[in-house]
Amino acid sequence: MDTRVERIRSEAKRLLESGEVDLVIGFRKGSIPMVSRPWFVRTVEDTELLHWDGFCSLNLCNYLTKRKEKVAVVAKGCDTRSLVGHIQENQIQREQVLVLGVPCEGMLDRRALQERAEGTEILEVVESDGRVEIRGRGLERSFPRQEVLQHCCRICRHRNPVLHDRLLSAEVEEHQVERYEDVEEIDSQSPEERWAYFQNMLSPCIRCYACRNVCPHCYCTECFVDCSRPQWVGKSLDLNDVFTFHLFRAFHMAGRCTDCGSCERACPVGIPLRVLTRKLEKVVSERWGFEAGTDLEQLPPLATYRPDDPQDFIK
Amino acid sequence: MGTIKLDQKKRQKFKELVAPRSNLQACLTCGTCAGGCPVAGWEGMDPRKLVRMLQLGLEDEVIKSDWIWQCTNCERCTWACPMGVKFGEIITNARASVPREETPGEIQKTANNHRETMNNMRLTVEDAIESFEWMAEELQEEIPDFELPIDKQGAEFFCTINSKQPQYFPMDLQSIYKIFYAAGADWTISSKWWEGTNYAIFTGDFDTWEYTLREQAKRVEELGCRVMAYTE
Amino acid sequence: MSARRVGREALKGFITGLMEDGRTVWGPQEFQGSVRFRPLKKNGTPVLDVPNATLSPKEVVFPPSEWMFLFSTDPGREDAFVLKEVPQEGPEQVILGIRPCDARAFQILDRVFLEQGAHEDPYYRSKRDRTLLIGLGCNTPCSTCFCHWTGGGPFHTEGLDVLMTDLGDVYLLEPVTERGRALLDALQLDEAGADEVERGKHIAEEARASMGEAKDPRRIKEKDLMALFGSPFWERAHEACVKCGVCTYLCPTCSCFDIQDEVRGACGFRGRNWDTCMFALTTLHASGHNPRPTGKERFRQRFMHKLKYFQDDFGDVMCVGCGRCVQYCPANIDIREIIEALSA
Amino acid sequence: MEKVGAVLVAGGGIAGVQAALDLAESGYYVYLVERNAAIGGVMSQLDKTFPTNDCSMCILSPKLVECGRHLNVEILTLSEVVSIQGEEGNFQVEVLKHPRYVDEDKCVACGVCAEKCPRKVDNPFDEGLSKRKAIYVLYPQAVPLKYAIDRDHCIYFQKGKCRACEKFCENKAINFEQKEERIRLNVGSVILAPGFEVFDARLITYYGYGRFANVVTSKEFERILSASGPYQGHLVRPSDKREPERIAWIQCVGSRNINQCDHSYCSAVCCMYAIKEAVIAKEHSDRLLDTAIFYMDMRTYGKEFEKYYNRAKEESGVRFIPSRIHNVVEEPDTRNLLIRYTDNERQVIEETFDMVVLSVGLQTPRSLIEMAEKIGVSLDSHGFCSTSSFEPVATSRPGIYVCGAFQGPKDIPQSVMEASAAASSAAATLAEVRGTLVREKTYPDERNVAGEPPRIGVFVCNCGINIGSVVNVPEVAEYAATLPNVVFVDQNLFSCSQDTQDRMKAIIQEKKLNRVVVASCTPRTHEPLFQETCREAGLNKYLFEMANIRDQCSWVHMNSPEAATEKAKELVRMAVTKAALLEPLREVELGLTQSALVIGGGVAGMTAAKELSAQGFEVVLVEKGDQLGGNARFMRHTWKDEDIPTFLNGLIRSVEEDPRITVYKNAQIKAVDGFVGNFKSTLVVGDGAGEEVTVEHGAVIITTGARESQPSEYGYGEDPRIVTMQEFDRLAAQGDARVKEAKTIAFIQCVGSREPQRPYCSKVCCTHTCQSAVRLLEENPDREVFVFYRDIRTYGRNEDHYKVAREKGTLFFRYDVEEKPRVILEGGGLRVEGKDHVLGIPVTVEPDLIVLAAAIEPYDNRPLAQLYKVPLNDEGFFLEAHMKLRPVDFATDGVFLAGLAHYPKPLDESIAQAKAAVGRAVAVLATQRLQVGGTVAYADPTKCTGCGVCEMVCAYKAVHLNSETLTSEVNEALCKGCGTCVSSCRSGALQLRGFSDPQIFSMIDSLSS
Amino acid sequence: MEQQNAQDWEPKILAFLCNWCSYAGADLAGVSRLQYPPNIRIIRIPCSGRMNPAFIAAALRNGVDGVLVSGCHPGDCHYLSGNYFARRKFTVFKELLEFMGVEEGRVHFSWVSAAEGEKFAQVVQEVTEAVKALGPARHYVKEKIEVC
Repeated sequence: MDTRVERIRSEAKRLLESGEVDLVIGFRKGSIPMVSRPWFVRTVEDTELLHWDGFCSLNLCNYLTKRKEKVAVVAKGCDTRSLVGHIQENQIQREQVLVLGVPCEGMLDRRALQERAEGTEILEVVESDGRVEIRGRGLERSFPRQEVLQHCCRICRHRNPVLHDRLLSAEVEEHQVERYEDVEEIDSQSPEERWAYFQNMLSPCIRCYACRNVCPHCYCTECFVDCSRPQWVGKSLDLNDVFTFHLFRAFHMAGRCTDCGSCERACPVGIPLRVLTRKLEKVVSERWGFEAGTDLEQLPPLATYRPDDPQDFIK
Repeated sequence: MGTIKLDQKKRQKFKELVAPRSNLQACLTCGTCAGGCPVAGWEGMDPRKLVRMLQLGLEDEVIKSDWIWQCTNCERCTWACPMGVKFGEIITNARASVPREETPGEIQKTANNHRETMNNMRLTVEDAIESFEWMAEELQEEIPDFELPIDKQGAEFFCTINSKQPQYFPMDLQSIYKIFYAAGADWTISSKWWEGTNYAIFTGDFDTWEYTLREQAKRVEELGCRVMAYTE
Repeated sequence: MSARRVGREALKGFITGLMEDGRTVWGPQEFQGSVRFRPLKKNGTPVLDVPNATLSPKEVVFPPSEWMFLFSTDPGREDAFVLKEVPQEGPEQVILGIRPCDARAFQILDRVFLEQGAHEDPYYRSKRDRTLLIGLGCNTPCSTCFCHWTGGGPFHTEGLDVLMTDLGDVYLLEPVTERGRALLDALQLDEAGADEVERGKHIAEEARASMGEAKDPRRIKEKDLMALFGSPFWERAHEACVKCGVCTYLCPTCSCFDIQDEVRGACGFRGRNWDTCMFALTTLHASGHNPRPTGKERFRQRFMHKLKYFQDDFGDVMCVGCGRCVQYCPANIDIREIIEALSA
Repeated sequence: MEKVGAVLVAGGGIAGVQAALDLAESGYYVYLVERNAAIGGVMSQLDKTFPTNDCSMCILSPKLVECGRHLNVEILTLSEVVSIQGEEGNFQVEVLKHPRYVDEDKCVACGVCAEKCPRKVDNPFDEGLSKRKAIYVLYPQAVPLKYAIDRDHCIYFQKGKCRACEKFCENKAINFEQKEERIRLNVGSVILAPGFEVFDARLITYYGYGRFANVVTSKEFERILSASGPYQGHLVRPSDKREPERIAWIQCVGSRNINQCDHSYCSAVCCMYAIKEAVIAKEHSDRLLDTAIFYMDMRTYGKEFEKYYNRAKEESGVRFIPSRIHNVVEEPDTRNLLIRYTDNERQVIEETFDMVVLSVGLQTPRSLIEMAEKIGVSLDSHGFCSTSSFEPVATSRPGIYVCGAFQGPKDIPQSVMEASAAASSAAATLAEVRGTLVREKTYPDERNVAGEPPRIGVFVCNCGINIGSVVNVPEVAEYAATLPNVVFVDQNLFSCSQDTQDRMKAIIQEKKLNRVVVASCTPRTHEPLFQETCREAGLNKYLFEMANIRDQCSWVHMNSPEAATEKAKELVRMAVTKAALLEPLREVELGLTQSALVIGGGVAGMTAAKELSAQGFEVVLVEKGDQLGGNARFMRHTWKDEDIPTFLNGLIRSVEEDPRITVYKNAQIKAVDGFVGNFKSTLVVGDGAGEEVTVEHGAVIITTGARESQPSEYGYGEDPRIVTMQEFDRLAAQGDARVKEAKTIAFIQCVGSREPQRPYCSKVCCTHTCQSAVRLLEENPDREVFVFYRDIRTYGRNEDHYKVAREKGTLFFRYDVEEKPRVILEGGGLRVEGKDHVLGIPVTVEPDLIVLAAAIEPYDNRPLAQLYKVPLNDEGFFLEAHMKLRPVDFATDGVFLAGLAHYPKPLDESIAQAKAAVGRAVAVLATQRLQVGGTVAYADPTKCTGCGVCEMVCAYKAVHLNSETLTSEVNEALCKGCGTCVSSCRSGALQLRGFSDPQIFSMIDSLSS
Repeated sequence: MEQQNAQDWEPKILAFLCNWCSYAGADLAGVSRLQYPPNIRIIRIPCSGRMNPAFIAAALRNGVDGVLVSGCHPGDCHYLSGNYFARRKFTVFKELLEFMGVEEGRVHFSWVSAAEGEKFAQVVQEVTEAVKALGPARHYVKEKIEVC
């Protein structure tokens, strides 16, 4: 068994036995292949089901807010960045959460694997030594892990937890990968092309709001699209309204999004939404040297300023 | 100059000598003087530095330097100095501190001439008067009723002459005559102590300066003139 | 019964035939990153090889958003703010390649929108009446499929007008309803051979057999409502759910909608958009009170509605076992486990 | 004699305006007497202000408007004080009011008169660089915004005919018959804030000012830079309007000069304004502008000044050349200017500039010197009003106070500080008659319009012909009538005239209007007037909206009347749409605790406590140590050579004996609750656990001081003969042999100041050193005193100390921070090795005593800053609300500061600042009730997610996260209504009353429909 | 009406001006009788900090051809720092809007002080010209439907 799984279980057990925490949030194996289920452990027995694999991509920060009890959470790099955001935005107290950091080698992309199965349903995935093997009826193929990572993981620069109380395995190497190739590609196009690109990209949207709801940082009681006074975004599938929703969803994520990929994974119709949030990630980084969720002391970029901020666009 | 050790006694000397009258201590080291000095920059001359050296007690170095002789006594520095430091005073005092035999060039000799012959060029009274009158005669061709008043008792203006004029540039005398004539002034040229320049000022030879001036003043009084006119 | 056949290569012609008389033919198509039922273009082919479309063709008869009324906001007009119905006419349409589970879902929707006596929904009615369903049986049901739990099966014909079976080189077309038969007759297709019909049966049986044992959610009907409602089970069951609502938006049986007015310039619209019980806003009262204040209540509502209330009201579960919610749930909430738990 | 609850403020510059506002706010009626046709003073002429680069007019104008509107400030323009009779508490002041020849009640500043006036004259506001008409407003934002006739240039007055202005004035406001008036005012106190004039640069003949077109004064340069100046902010030189490429500033023109003028003092502001002008000029210039400042000592001694200087050097690339300039030569062909100077290394350098700016000094005008004599106020040798360090705003005549540059050359914040201090002093003498002469307006009860459908009345104004001649007003009115909810439309000739106001009032009542829209001019000047009318008609004033169809239509689209009319219609439609959504806003009155807390028992704290007590308020004074007195306990003499111990003992005694002052020593603040008017602070008194005391107070003044830092260089701590300045003072006072017997003394300046770790000037050391040198040499003329310095910063009249120190033989050696002097301890002796900055050669001194000018550093102010929610600057000093105009306020209402906790400063400035803090605090305390609300933000707890971004962006700490509910709450008493929190709130939980999202969206929507 | 003559077409521009600087700058332009194109409509807001980018979106969607937002120069904010926060929001919003295909030149930002009447007029001139050059708003305009 993966030593990480053992560490998670033993650490969880210890924490619960000692009464240090009331609850450990981690993952257990899912009921179907290629998805792990968030697992809420309150008893020592339940720790046995704790699990870790390449499908633990869900951002567990979603479960931390508005809790009373003391919680331990199993967290990857991106999860801890969200946690930093949550602490800054008062959604959780630092003292309340014990972070079991798991350096992450990247999570696997279900869609990419499915594509590689060429129509055969994948019934089992085996990970070992940097390779991933998929199995199904009459199917047995294996790939280097790197090839089938989620896009957000492929370009991740913070695989190691930025914040933790325990580190459950050795830190992995961080890479200064190029994060914005697709953004730059779009940037280089003409306004007409860009407009067409996004109209096309957003046209399948069914306004299910899964992208919003699954995002750990979208926690408004009333989202701007749901606001009826004033109702300035229509709620229908009118593409202009759809566009506006996505424009402002992304805007509200400026300087907050940690690119955990939840939104894109949750989108049932497969819209590559992260290009918007990463565009803004690029802006806040280039303009103000800001990187979301990496520093508890640093105020969110729209909640602070420097008198000499760049302002070349202002007459 | 090496390191200056700020020795109290050494500085004391200049404090007493020059400082009280020259406002030297008020110097702001601001550089106004240097910016306006026409010889600043020539062989390192810098009135600001000169003053500073004196402040620091480097009197001997100042006295030995060429700077004090490069000064033209034009007083542009004094004029603009915000603290009213009197550079002329300082320079002249410095020059006075130089042994006479060490003064540069001919100036001390000229001052001595003045003292000894009543003019810088050692002209005799006769030679001088001859020159004056010659030019007057020349002028009469142009202005027939011009008359040269020599030693005129009671004239209002006592006209001085630079000895270079009778000696080398006699035509300049005519210019002087014309001005007095045109002004209709009551004037005179004295046969003695008419010298209009005084090199003793430049050499710091206070003694000669005083002597020559007093003699000239005496002559003015003898003639009963009221105004001395310097034509330099 | 007169089963027909269409050779794989003749599918295009078959579809062209369906389009005659101005019929719109909806079929599963790649649409950006998903498979959706879209009107087929002339000479377009549907994607029939994928297990099931991302969204069920529910959107054909119950679109995510539709306008119901128009009104003018120009105070100068006499009819200012008077609602006017948006005309509901439209062409005849065929949904080609709908899976049996999704077709059964139409029948569930019918109960909500049509079988409510005086409260019949004219918008749904109009579209439903002019829509024929040509279903495609499922040769290899997925591991997430559980249609057989809910009274369906991979080749169930309930709700279909025509059942289509992929025999490899040939599609077998068997009429289910009179309308279906009339359609096939009109298209003058070749009769299928008896062996082909036989092969179809065999495929259907194999498919059913591959699906394993069914667990019957109908046992839940027998349970005491209040006991279920108050069960401590919900407390833990909902914990992993992030209330994203994907399950309901993808569900072929979910029918919640929200009515909104919108104004553009001097023109106002009243329309409806899909809604979901998973959102707090759905039940938020104007007073600020929310009868389902937390995720737990909303989570419970979804399953109680599908598995208990609907059964109590209509005798059937509001689930056709299509497995979309299981497949797409980011937190792996598996309705099958809920069914098992509630029926235990 | 009976005291009078009114004060006369002479001078309408920033100091006078501040004093007037403070007094009016704290219960006194104010006559503000101004010589010019409008208030504003020199500050209104400036472009930007250092060190924040604030637009001068932008920050000044709101104060002027406030002054102009204040019910208890009466502005007398074109007026001057002639005589003052009587005594403290009851003066009779005679004011000479020159005729304006324009009826102020009738003039609506439409500007037609000036347009028609045929006579052009040099515009003094632009320092003569532009022209204006003989009928004029001083500047476009003038208060009062009324025209005036310049009699000396008016053709009618000079030649007996013309009267063009009169013919064209629709309002019949021109009155050639006006005569000079002599007005007698009865006031309890007088504040002199007459300001300064700049030195006449013509007197320094060698710089060529007045002869060379491209030699300008710094004040002219301000106008050249100003966007509203003669060249519209386009940086060009006067001779050929060409953009300069090289500009030189010459410092100390008319300052620090006893030869060409009699100004031995330093004008205190020129270094900073020259740097600012150079920086701004560079910003203005498209090309790489070369700027060079020729100076003697860069005197950037104020708060944030040194950093500004460093940025100018390092980031902007301004050149600083330490050389005073002898003369300027104009090149006749190019009119460029040649400057020759020496620098120590390269000797004589010649540079040509396109422009030369003379940094002219400040002086008291002749007329003021005469006035001072007449009213019996004594002046110092420099012509500035003489004051004591202990009473820095009191003149020699009791009851008459002074502030601003008349007291001595100074910058704006110092002037503002003194203004508040003077106001406080005046208020203190008149405490018992506070509130006796102020006016208060009463209004009818507000009509409840809740539930009524909007009934909007629209009034469209012609503004004489200002609007009507371009915009088709009848058409706009007709159109307005078709808009939803509009039930009444009217057209006015002048909406703002008194008769129209009366009519509007009647119509509002008669037609039962519940919303009013006026389409006329700008709300910035006229909204309060119309709101007032609404109130008088029983309507909540927030049910009013304006459409600006003059400034935004008729005046700017004169040549397209149709487009202007269309636009006017749309602006009216937008206003009407918003009006329908307007809601009556409530302004709530809160009671307040009329007492204050002063934290810190140094001179500033004690002064504040005494002053508060004198004004009649209870005070709690908290001192963390076991005795009062602070740093003053170690000081001997003020800079005016007054004896500090005597003063200090008196002050301590009077504080301790004052029945209104409660002193807690060994006490610290532990917890703070509440907000302006209603603070509750918990003190811990005594050591260890201590006793807890809760104090309720309406305002708090922080005067926690600062301390001398411990040097870490120059052998400090290694030899008892190396001491800090404060130690030196103590040793000298004790008669210690180390001082008494020292023959040779060396001072080293900037020890720990102006260094990366403390990038500020400690301000007081240079003067203290010079003064000490003088004393040492006076005690024993045989002594030798040496000073190693970076810039001697004896600003203002302190320059005299520097001068005397030099005259007495002190030798000053300038050093670079890269090449500091070294202190060497060898064989029991001390040696300082340095370099002579003029000769460039090493010097050594063997002193008996070395005095280090150790930096002043703040205490750890963070806990207090957190408790009162006030900010600190990078160095740990408290950061005031605005470095220019609110030097003693914090952005957080009700919290004030003074003394060294703000920045290093000498005793007199601390005292002035303490008094100023009291002046500002009393403006709060004296009101008795706080009006809060109106245009403020509010938070909807059901939508709030508690993310706290609102709290992070609020500059006023008006929003805070309730730690219980985890939702935001807006404190209406603190909110200023900017709406930054509102637009930062993602969840829409925050809204701004009067500018809510629905209201703004409705305007946007209405534009397109 | 789609194919309007480019010469006849006049853009509609909406400006949001802060009360203390830019609105005052506009007033000064008025007082100084500086002439600028009449295409602009002004909404007064207390501070550029109040500016919600949603207002810009709403304006564009409503068919406004160009938007100008103007506030106090850095350091001049009447509310101390509202314009600094606004600047950050604008930076992000402008980048995003243009990234998503709204043409550069539809939305403008400026700092105009109370003393800069001339600058205000010039900014309006520039913005009007820039928007004119782009032609009528196309991308982000919400389709208008004529009622029945």
